[in-house]
Amino acid sequence: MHAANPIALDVVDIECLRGDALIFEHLSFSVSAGRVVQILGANGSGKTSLLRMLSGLATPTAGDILWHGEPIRESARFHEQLIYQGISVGFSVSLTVRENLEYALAIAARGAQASTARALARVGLTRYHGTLFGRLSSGQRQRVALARLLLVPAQIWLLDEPLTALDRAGKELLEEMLLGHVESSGIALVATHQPLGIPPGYLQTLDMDRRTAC
Amino acid sequence: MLNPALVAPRPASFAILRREMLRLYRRRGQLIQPPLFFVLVAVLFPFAIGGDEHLLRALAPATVWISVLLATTLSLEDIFRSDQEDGSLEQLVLMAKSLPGACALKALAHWLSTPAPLIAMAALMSSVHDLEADTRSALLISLVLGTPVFSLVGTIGSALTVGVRGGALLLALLILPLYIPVLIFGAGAVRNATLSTATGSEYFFLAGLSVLAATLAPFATAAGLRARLS
Amino acid sequence: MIKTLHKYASPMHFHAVARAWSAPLLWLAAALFLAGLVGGLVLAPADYQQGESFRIIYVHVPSAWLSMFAYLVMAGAGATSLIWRVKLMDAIARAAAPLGASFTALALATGSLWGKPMWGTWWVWDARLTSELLLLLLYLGYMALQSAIDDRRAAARAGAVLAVVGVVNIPIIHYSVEWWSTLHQPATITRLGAPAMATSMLIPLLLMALAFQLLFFALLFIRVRSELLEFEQRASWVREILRQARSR
Amino acid sequence: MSSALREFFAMGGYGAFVWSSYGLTALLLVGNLVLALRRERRVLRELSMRASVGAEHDAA
Repeated sequence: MHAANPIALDVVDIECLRGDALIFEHLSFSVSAGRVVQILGANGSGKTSLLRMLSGLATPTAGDILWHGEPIRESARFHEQLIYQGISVGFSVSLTVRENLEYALAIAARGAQASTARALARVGLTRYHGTLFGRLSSGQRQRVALARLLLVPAQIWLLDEPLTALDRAGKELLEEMLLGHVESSGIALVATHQPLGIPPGYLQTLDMDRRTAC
Repeated sequence: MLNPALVAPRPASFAILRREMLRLYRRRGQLIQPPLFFVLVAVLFPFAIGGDEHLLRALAPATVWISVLLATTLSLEDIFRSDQEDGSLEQLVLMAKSLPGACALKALAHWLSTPAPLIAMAALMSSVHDLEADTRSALLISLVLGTPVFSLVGTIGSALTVGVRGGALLLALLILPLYIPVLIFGAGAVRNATLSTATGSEYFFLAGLSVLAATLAPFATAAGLRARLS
Repeated sequence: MIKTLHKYASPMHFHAVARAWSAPLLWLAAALFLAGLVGGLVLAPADYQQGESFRIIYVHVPSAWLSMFAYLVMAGAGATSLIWRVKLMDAIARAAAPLGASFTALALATGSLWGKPMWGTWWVWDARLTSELLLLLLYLGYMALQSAIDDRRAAARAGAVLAVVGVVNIPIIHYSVEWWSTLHQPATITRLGAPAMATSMLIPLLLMALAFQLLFFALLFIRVRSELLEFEQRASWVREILRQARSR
Repeated sequence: MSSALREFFAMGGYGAFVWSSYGLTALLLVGNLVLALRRERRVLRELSMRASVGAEHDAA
């Protein structure tokens, strides 16, 4: 077990309501730097809601989420270190792959000068740089999302079902990227049912069902 | 009085505008729809009012302004709808350095995609109908000064109703009362021009409303987006 | 100061205050209504110009005032909830909207009833009435937005943005309608203005205004109570209230 | 006495307008009160039903 780094992300007793339906309550866990958290749970158990709360898009109806002790709502540092990838990966269908990636890089404006060509090469989509995003298969779309992870520097990755349409090579690529990310003391929270090939030392699991039951 | 938050770092704001223009270019076939809709609505009025040339000429300012207002209102829903569907709205809210700045650029892109072609069409139509020179110039000046409010306030409504079922009708209910001052001063300016009484005061009001909308609306749009996505 | 403010802003505490105060407020408002009605309908002399129809002023002016006051409450509560995320304010804003809408409708109806003898028609594009009509549209827009969004908290936040945008626009709408109505309104139509008031006419107006205001707060308290129960339905204090309600 | 009363209701010929204004006001204010109180009762009933269902669910 690696030396326990200081707690980076601390989720304290949060509750999630959708309308009047309780999704989960009294959910607490903490993540130290250099960890991948695999979020398991049945459909509707709140995996996506949890990730949206961690991203700051949604606010928990109770409890708090702290980044290095500071509530994420007030922490600009947290948001500058974050990438959130929802189930719909967030690229415009009427723009080409390269235009989408250049746009994502530009609006984040995190000073990275990485080249989209190299990122596309790494995810094996070089030939598709000029293709409209709308014409890609869902597997290729998730690969473009992986290219964004390579391009936009971020210490925190929030990935919602990033593997669903990826083939075996794609899955291995993501696992390789995740390993590289946590080895440079990054944090990743990944909602997926598929087993992640991450060495146990770096892997932490959070089962949404077991938590709400107790 | 340049609002710092609005001047997002140059590359980001340029990238947002570039993206909107690219998307506009990619569906340039649809660019003709607002002007066509405008002509269609404008053509309806004579059928309703009757062929009396004098009456139609007197009502020309109202016809043009109401047609522009309706055509703009109908196009507002598209500002955020496709972004919300493909998830890029979430990326914009999370990643944009200055969300109000991005919303201001979204409103600018909408103005270029709908009101601008409408003003061109209005100019064309008013020359076809050979309105007097000063009426035509009053019409174009008032449209240019007033329609930014349509886009800016419309973007707030579009943000508040993104992803809502029956959003277009709700959007119209939310923003039409806010469009009425522009309609009053816009059509008023043209009407005064036809009666050749002193215009000018209306232009100042229209310009004032546009400047107020330009500085405040983006912040309301940003808050609206965060509220809708929460 | 913030600490005490926070204590009062807690939903549980406000619910208790609202429950305690609504009945006395209602009784006080009823008493003031009685005094105002006697003063306004019986004691006050008829207006030399408008005759007895001026007595409609005693319901029109207070409801017109409350139609504006309720929107200010909505926008103030909305802005507070947007800036400091105070849950109570969401409940107050949502509770104030239907009240504001009904007072606006009342102001419109009594205004048109008051104007009918003078104008000969039920509706004239008088600046004040037109502004009230647009204010009613703002309320209806707010309430439509609330019902279109399922999640109560997200609806309240979106409504807060709309209320703040609305309150910025109200003076603009009012001024442009004034400018517009002076253009086309022939001088003959006397504007809907309150006539010069003798004190015996003025006192009932103040009594009625106070009665309306207290009634507004009482109604607001009652509505806020049910909003708070819905917002905080999982909280222990709500379960306690439900338990008491069930045992009664 | 009755002529004074009749005169009072006539309101100098404006009786229709004055009394309909006041009637409308009374209707609206009392209506608001009744609706508000009835809504509170409905909310209490709904929530306690939902809470008791919740209670059985937790107990089961």
